[in-house]
Amino acid sequence: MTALHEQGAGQQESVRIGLAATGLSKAFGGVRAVHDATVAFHHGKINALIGPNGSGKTTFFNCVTGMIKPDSGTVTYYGADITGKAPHRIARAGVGRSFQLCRIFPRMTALENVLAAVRPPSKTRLLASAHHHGDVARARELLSRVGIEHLEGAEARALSYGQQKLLELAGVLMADPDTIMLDEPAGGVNPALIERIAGLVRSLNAEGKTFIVVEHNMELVMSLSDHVVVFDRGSQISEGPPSVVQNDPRVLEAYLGV
Amino acid sequence: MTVPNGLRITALAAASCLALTACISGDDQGTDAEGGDDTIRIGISLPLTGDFAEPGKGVQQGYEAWAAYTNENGGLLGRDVELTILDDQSNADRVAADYERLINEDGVDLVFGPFSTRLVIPAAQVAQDYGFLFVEPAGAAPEVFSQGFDNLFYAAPAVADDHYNHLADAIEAMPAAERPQTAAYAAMDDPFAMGTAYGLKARLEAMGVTTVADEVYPPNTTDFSSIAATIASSDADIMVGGSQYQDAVNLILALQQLDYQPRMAAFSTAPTNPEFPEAIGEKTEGILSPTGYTPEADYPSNQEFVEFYTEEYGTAPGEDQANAWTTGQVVAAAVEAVGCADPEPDCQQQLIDWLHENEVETVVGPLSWDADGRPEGAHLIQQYVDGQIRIVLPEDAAEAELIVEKPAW
Amino acid sequence: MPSASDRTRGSGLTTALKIVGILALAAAVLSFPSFAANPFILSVGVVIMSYAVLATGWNFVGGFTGYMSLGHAAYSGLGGYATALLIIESGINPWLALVLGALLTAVIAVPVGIASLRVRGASFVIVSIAFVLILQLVFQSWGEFTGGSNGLRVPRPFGPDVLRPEQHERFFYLHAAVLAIALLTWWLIDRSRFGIGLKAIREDEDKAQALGIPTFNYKLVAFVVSAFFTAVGGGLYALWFGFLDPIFQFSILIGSYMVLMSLLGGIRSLFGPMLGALVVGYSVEFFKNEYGDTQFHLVATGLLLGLVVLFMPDGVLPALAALLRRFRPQESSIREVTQAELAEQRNSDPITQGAKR
Amino acid sequence: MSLFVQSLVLGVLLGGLYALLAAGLTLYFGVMRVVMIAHSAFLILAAYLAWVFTRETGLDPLLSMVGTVPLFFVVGVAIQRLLMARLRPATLTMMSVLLTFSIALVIEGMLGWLFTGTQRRVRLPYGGADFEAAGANVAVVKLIAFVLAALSLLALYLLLTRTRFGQALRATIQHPEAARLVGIDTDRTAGYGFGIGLATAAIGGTALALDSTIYPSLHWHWIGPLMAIIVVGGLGSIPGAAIAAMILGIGQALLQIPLNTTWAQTIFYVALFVTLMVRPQGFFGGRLAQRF
Repeated sequence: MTALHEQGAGQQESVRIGLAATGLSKAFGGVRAVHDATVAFHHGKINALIGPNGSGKTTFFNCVTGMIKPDSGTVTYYGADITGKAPHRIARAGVGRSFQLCRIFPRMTALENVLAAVRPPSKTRLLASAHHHGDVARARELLSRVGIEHLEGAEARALSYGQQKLLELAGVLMADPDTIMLDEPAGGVNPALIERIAGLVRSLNAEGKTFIVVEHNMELVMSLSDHVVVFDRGSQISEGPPSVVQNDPRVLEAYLGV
Repeated sequence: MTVPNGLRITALAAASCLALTACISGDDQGTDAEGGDDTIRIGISLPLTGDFAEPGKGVQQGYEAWAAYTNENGGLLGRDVELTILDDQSNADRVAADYERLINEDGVDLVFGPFSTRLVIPAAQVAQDYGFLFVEPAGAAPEVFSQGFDNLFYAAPAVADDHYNHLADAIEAMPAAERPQTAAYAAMDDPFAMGTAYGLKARLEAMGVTTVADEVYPPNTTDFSSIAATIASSDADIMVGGSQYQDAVNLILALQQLDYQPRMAAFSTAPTNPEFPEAIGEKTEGILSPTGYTPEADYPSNQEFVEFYTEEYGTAPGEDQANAWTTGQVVAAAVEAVGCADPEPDCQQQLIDWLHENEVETVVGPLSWDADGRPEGAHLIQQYVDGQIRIVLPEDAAEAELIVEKPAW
Repeated sequence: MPSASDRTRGSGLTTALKIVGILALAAAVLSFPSFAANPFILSVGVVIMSYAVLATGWNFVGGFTGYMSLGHAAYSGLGGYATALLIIESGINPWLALVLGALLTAVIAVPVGIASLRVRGASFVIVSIAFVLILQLVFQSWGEFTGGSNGLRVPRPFGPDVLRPEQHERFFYLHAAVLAIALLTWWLIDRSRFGIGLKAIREDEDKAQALGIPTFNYKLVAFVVSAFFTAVGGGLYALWFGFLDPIFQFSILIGSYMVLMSLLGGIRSLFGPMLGALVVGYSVEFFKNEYGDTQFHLVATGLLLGLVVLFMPDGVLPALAALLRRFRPQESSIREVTQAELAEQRNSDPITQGAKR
Repeated sequence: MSLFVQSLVLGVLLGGLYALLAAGLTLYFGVMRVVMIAHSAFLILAAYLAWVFTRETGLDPLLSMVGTVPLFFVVGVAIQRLLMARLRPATLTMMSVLLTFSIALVIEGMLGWLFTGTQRRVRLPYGGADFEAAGANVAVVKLIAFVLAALSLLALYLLLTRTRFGQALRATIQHPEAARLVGIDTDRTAGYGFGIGLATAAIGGTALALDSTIYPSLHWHWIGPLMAIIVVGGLGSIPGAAIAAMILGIGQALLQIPLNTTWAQTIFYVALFVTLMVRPQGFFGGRLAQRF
């Protein structure tokens, strides 16, 4: 028991913090969506962000990725202040994200969807053909990695919802982020696909990608994640390994709604 | 997927491109009656819809009355005249396209001018390029005559700047002490309206009348309260408006709302409109206005015109109708004198040359032009006297005595 | 859905077809003046070409980014006035003035773009309309410089010995050349990384930004390029028409024609706006010819625009093309089936075979 | 001095009308994120209806509101439910602009078709009447228009702050998802919001008809300043719109003393550009404006 505890403590000390927020707040009118949230996500891990409906997870995501300007507080990425920076700057700093209800470019082909995330090596290369050889090869590779390479010529809106989710993930990967934030990756997809997505996350994590996953599917969260952050009423109420969080009375209280 | 789509659109575009040529010309060949040698075809573009629609219709009536009258009286060179009138929608792009079409597509023998200064210049350009004589019933602004058109003639007694000349003469004739000392000007930002007010302004300033307010407002102005406030606070002796119709009504109402009482008030165009007294609440007494035409004028052709027109339309003709009729008279005089009416450059040039050298008797009096097509006359000055609009200046044409001190409005 | 291999296999043929199509289109356009029965038809052709240039110019921002500018008349008007004033005030060569005027307009478009593109759609639309209205006021009021409401005569680029019909012909080819350059530029952007980024913005701006696309910069560049080509179109038209008047240059109606033409033809396709220009330009003439004088053109424009927005936001022609596409595979499969059936019939119907013999 | 006072009074009277109309325009934006280009076209339509009413019956144009206000409310609800609601949310802002723009063109075209482009003005026995107050002349018609606008704004304010419907409307404006969660039928609320917005156009149009010439294309003359006002005031903010309207209305009237009418009008556009450059969310606005 002590040994185990010590091991845990040692692990904590060696933890490197990637994306982090301090005292982050955001209110809409009178509604405090995120309130004084201080959160730290671990480098190289699969982090999960959970919490009951309306606990401010998506707003938190949006604040962190620059989609919404927070009212107060700071966001750092490996120590650098990125608070209130434009979303594309945060993206270019290495943070990729998916959206809650899966956002793709509906009238572009699957291949183009992925190619849109290419960063031109320089401004002068901006006018080079989008169907650049190397880019296309990489895009196809990613499409085949998520398992939809046979659909590259189809318009994205013609894909099934699950396929769109995979496509979105391929797009995020194309930009080669270090940290990948997924907003409900398992929402609305069938169990087989959930397994496939989980497998992808695990293998990508093994290749060194840090994940931050908002998810309602507890089974998935517990099996997938290394570190869990629990949100309620706009701020963090608990954090730790899945097994610890699972038994935290505050978490139970929040979920059962006492 | 996109490839065949683009291809199809390309093909479609190519096909329609060809079809366009066929269709427009095909359609028009039908309307283009080739054997028109027994009639003289006259092409006109008028603003029958859009912002200038109202005066445009007046001009149309004048043209149609003239054509009917001419045909009843033996036509031109023994041939009937036939008008082709197109609608330019009060739009400069359209007016040019219309004349382009009248000359090339419809093959008219002569053209008459459109209405409104804003449309005259683009139209005159087309006529000039094809060597056509261009006599126009509206387009009095000085700018029209400074463009170097040698084919253009304005069929009215005076250009805008000279409209108030008789009034200026009358004021100049007063003893210096009785003259107004200060003047306020308000002009619509329109070449014609501004021309009238600034013509008088130049004369008054030359005789030492101080300008205390000088306001220019865009044609779309609807709220005149601020302009009126400036004029009222200047308390000028004479108020000069370079106006069309509704703006003058609005301005007068706004001035009334501020209780401003000038000693003299002159407005162009609006007071000659029959609806004017009712619009400003019958407080018209003493308001001055220049006019290029009066049905009462005793020029030889005028009585026939008034009679014929009244019979056709049930009312006496107004200035727009008279200017259109005058245009017809001017062109007819040239055609009869030269003896030709066809689109050949030779004939058109002879018509132009003839007008440069001769005087024409019209319903607005004898007209002659300088090299740029400016008529060399002045407008009559009318005034509301005992509730009726009467000619007060010049004295030899006066129907009533000039009221120098305007009663309160 | 064509797979990758399909595409490469078919690409040789489609490229060839495409080239043939474009050559045919070019030939049709270039031979138009010789088909035109008289100078009037030719002048209508010039107007339609001018519409095509303006609509294609509009489509650099409208088609790529999905930002619908209702006030693009501002840039055609500025192009026209800049060209005219440069010639009048400094006496430079008219063609140089045209290019400089368009560049100047593009420079003016930069702050306007910054003001209107930093935030999302609504401000852009508001500014686009406001900018036309403000320019109309300014050009009307600033009489000593712009000619104000008297209008401005534009000096002719060709000498007096070039007669009007010949002018029409020259300007027709000039417009065609500008259109070709605009289309080429559109095509280059369309296939580039920049273009794919712009299209991503059109599809979903948040998503595009989250993928790291600097959306504001991209939009601004597209907007300025659009202003440039629209200004070239406006300048060229001014040189041809020879007269500028603020109320006609900076008119909301011209801007809405650009939108209507592009939407009709399809804002996502290269030739869409041009085709829309052809349809609108032709129908304007046609209706005037057939039905004569009504004030109905505004109502018709409005109704058409409303219907397109409600029912065919991708454009009428793309909608028709999609309809055709939907029928086509069915058609071919029906044909296959019938052929198979016929073959079967032939083999299994000895009676008819016998009867035939 | 007296010119200054006079201009100030005129500015306040004008600002009141701007405030009412801008409130309507910003309301649409609040409830639906729609820039309603046709707002001022409906304004002119109402003015024409008042003019026709007076011409036909000889009664005071103010009485036409008995018919036009309910009519416009219904039309507003219908536009929202039948047209705006059909548009895809992803492209709502752009497509709604095009749609309302086309409505504006249709109204302008129909007015031109029916009544020609001639300028019209309601003839009132008290059209030129005035009284003097604090060294300034106040025109009776302008005062009536101002009082009408002020009363309508007050009614709108009370409706929004004191009624259940007002609460629902404000909740819809602030956070539609949250409003739906607490059981507000946001679609219906948005429809009514649209109706109320259009009803302000009916009142404004009648007020306008009292003391102004009307013609079909006049609405462009109004939509520019109104759009500038709602941006300066912060999109979606009704108090912001009212304050901005008052300030810019007075500014316009005062600027007319040193400048001419045309240049004075540019104050709206200058304010618009400055706002977008310096503070795109507007000077009095809430969060809505940030992203639009």
